[in-house]
Amino acid sequence: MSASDILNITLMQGFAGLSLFSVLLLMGLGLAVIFGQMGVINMAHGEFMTIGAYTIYMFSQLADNYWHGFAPVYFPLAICAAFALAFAAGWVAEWALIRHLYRRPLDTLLATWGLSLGMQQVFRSVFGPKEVSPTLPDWLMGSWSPKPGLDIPINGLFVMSLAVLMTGGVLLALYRSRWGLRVRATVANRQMANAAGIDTRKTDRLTFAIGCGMAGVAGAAFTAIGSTGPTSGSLYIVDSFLVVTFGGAASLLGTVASAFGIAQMQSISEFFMTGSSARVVTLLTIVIVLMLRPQGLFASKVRRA
Amino acid sequence: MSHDDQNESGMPSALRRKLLMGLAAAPALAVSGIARAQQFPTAKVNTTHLAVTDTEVTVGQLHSATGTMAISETGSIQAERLAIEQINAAGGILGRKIKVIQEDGASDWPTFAEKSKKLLENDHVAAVFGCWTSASRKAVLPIFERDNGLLYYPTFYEGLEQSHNVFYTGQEATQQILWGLNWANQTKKAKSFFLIGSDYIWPRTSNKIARKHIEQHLSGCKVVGEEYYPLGTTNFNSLINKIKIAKPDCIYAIIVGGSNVAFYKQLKAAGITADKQFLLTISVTEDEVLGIGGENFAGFYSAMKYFESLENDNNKKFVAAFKAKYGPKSVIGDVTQAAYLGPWLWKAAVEKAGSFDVDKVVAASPGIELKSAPEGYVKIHANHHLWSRTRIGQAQADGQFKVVAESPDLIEPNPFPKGYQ
Amino acid sequence: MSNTDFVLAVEELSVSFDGFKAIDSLNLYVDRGELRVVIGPNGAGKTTLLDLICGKTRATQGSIKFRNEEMTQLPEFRRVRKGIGRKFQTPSIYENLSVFQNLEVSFPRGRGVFGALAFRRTDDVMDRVRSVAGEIGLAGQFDLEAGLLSHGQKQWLEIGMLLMQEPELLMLDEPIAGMSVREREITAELLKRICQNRSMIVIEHDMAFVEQIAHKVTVMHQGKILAEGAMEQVQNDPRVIDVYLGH
Amino acid sequence: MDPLNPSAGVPASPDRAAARAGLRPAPWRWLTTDGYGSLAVLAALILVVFPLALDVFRLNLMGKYLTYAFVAVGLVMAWGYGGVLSLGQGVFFGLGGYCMAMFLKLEASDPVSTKIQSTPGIPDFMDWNQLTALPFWWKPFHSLPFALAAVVVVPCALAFVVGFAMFKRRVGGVYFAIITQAVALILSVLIIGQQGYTGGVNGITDLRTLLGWDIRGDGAKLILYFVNAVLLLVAILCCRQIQRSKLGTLLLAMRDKEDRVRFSGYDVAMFKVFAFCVAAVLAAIGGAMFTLQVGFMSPSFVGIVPSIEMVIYAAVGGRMSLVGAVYGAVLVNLGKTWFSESFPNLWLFLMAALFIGVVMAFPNGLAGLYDSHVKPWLARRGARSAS
Repeated sequence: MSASDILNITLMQGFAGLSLFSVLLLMGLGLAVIFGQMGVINMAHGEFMTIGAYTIYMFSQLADNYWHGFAPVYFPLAICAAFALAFAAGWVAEWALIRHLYRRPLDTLLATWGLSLGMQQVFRSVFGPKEVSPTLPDWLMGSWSPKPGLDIPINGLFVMSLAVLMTGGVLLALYRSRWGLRVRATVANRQMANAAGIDTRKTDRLTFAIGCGMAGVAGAAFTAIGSTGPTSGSLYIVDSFLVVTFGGAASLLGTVASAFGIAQMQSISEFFMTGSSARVVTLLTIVIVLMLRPQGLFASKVRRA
Repeated sequence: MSHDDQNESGMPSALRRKLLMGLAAAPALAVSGIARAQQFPTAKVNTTHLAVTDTEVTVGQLHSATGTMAISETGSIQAERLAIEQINAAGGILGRKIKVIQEDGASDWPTFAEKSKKLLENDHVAAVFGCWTSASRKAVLPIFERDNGLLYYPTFYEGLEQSHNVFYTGQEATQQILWGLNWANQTKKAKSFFLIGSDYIWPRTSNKIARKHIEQHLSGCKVVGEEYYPLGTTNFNSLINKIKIAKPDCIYAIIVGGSNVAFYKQLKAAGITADKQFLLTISVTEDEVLGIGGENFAGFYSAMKYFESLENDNNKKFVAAFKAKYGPKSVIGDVTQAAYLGPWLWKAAVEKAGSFDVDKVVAASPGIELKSAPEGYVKIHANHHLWSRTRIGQAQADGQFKVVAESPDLIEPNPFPKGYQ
Repeated sequence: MSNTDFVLAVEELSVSFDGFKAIDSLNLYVDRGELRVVIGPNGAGKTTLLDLICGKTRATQGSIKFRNEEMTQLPEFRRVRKGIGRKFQTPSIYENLSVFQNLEVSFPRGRGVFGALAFRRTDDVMDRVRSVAGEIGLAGQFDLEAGLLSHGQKQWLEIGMLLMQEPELLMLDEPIAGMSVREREITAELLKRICQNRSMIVIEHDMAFVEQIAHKVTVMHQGKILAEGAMEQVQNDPRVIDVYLGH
Repeated sequence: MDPLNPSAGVPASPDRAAARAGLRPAPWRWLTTDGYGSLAVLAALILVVFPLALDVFRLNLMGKYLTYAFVAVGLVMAWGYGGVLSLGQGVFFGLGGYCMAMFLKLEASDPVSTKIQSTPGIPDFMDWNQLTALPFWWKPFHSLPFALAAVVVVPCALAFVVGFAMFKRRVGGVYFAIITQAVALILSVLIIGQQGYTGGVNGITDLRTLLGWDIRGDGAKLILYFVNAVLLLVAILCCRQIQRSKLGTLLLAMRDKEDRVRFSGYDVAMFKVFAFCVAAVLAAIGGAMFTLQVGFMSPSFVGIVPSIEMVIYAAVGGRMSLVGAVYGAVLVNLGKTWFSESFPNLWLFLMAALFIGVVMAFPNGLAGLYDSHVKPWLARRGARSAS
């Protein structure tokens, strides 16, 4: 095997790590906002992602059946729609369910699990039990080959840029916007925030909905690399939680860091051992680290009240 | 027979129209049915307390309607329904209409066990058409053997099994694998193979057989890689890079479920497309292509005994009936067809035995032929598997397969292949 | 580190939260049988000091010697077993348990898992509960659910729970906060009585009350000790006046 | 907080009931959700009524549900009393079940009945995976005493390690839940991946005899059912003793004011570890009994989904009530079976409604309803009869 081959493989493997990183990050972000900022465990996170995926499917159906010129361009639109739909669903869920359960995190966990079961059945009734495949625009499914033997998946690049965009967006929103201010205030001290005239209930709802919306975007993006079916969400939920907890629920940077760490661990070990054992090694490492640093990598150290 | 029955029944539309016009035909059928029922008194055809009356025989259907496996098992449910309705429309079995009790295995092996117990010990069904994964079959097998039930199992599987109480209407591993590999070697000049699979018994056993065959029976061929990923894995970039290093002539893939979709999408995105790379799989039927997307799988090859696009009259009838019942968009994969065979094989055996008693049906089964099988012609082997042909289909962008090769004659089922274990 | 016969010897103690020094190289010595009152403006670090002594917060540096034994590395429950009792600012009792159970649970026997399993309600337990209940004036309310007690009674109950453990050193954080005048007097009497055979550290703002009970007063400011000594002497200390009135 | 309306926190009322009960028995005491009366009712139900009312098939099904009841009872101890919610009870159920299954499998794969294998005398799935000898760690499972000991010890040890590491570092609540989940995931991936040693996805199937006694026959099923039922009642009694002990009071106290307990000289972490271990052992016993009655063990119990479903049993029954937990486990599974038989496509909705409803409307489950409605009525009756 020639030197250039080795270089190519190294590059592509590095890219593999990066794209897994961005996948995990996309999964985690929405949850990081909900779980990290509000301390709510949303077990239905995966299903909100599925909403996004099915949104893409519906758009692609439109494109196929009614408006063929639409096909190459519908994807970005569909992603916005995915955010909107998931956001709406999240809004409703918060109003109907979550808001009654703050201060009872473990119960929220059970309730949202129930929610996820219900949503799965809804998907099944609406879209049928079989998997569907949105016809994706060709520009998304190809690969970019700067030199022979080196192929960079475009969908990987796409997911990556989306991840960067969303992370940036969230950071900006959290630290530069009124909403972010309200959220952080509410997180820091609910009573105070209330006293300061912040409508914390509304903030909660908005936060939750935004988190779900981001899940929707992630799900939409994953149609480019994964499957779309009633139970697709269940493929993601655990990883999402591990990313968030591993990073330290409180901090977004933690989420980024842990997504990166896990991704590298996974893809490197995958390269040197078989997939199954790689999976186990990664999970074990995560659990052990969590046992040593229960609050995650980036726990902020404050006086225990 | 009532009006709706006919509409329900998936008979070719021409035939149905005829029946609809002259309802006379229906009573005629029914009458002859009753006549035959008297010809086979219940006391004679059912000496083992099965759920058989003078006018009805009850069978069970046990698949996953919910859970992750529903994706795959729905096709089988539909095909078995179709077959049973057609049988009923044609007068039933020994003059008795088939009544179906459907149970949901919910993609959960223990539930399969529970439901099979219920069907056998509670409902005393004469036969069960069901299961899809090996795990669910393994879970119910002891129950069928204890209660001496009768199971028709539709999925191609790893073999290494043969039960008095089970008929395997799909292919066992060697039937599906060996001829396909020979073809890959002779026609496609493949010398180096990269074996990949989801991490459970069927892919592992199948790859084991494949490896043995490649290394011992195909001259100058070698396996350059063998990899397994947990069920539900959605990221295959590392694997794809390993494949790029190994540069195999042939990727031999046995990945299932959601992973399947992820794998082929990422394969395409990594620049490994049919025009550059030869890939042969035994785990992708028309059903899976639905999820993967025809454009992402186009050009790759599948080794199956059945493809929806098969050119023969049986299949034309079958496909027409299926689509008439389940809509023009519905697709038919290998397992769906195999599931469709179940009720017909059972009917043939019962009529040959002149009894519903399991032991008699089992005894009568070996040698039974089905000339009307969509896949062509099948025959039950003494080892409860089917003689069948193996075909190679090349996937088209529209999600259909173009049959490019077909084994010259029926391949004998060999669930315990010597030298391959 | 000095070898002392003090009950409590705190030396060069510091703790910082993300850079902010809540306690800054502080020294404090408490005698046997002494009732020490710690005063100081809010944020002076009084509560943090108690937290450090009982182990709720870990010291960044310095030493805490209790009966000449280093405490800084011990987990909370060990320090308690050594004889350090601590009452929190807000009454912290088991609202859902009866007064009796609140006291019984605090009885220093069967503290291990299996000890607790084997624990039986023997006479000595009953006697102790009765006597303590009498001490804190709740003898009549054994079966009452603690959550239903008045604020003052809750405070007393918590003190009682500490007495059950017969601590060598008893630390009270604002024991009379939110009490009526009458209740304050009773509490003062109670404290005087129970400090007969033990040392106590009390954080308090109410000067009248402090005057009633204090043997010695320590004034804290910005994590340091500003002044220490008898009440009137401290009251006339210009720095203290400055701290209290200056801003 | 208003002293007249203490802690609006979820399981307040049963606490108080239990707490008061600890001292002054009320006239209707015998029928409270945790009184001996309710236990007697339960015993009568599962020892007399069910066996008389149900045919062997249904009874065997009921036996299966009762094995889940072990898990639910364990969760009452860990979650209801200990305040630690484990989403990994499937792990312990599975470990218990597998320890039992390994013994039975070895007995089932004697050289004679496995003679068609290329290596007779080892479990069939090992043979399929080209194992030519029994792995060393399987060998001890030839002995029943060892297997039985393992059923209890292995899960308990794992629970101790995990619990100790977590609780000593004050990890609780959500983090603990998620970590137990990760453990569940790891174990299922391991079992499925290492199929040569574990049977993989299929699990360990086709178990036949226990020391030569065919466990598949109707008679055996009947006996196993009663063994299971009695074990369950004993387990409940033990847990009741724990609750009645000072340890039980402390657990309640911890859920109210953990720091107070800590500063009364108790090592809070160890108490939580204990509660967690109890839950683990109970789950394991349930798993072992499951293997015996159903005749196989598979990784589909170890995963996350079943583990969470097990929590709902306890939630439905009432997270504070041992007896309630049993009803919870039985009812949820009955509902599941019935619904999936009658409306295959609706039962997911039912489960969803169950999860949400129980959490939102009846946080204390059936026991809560009983306490708030039936008991006061009994109380009035009791009072009237007294006067």
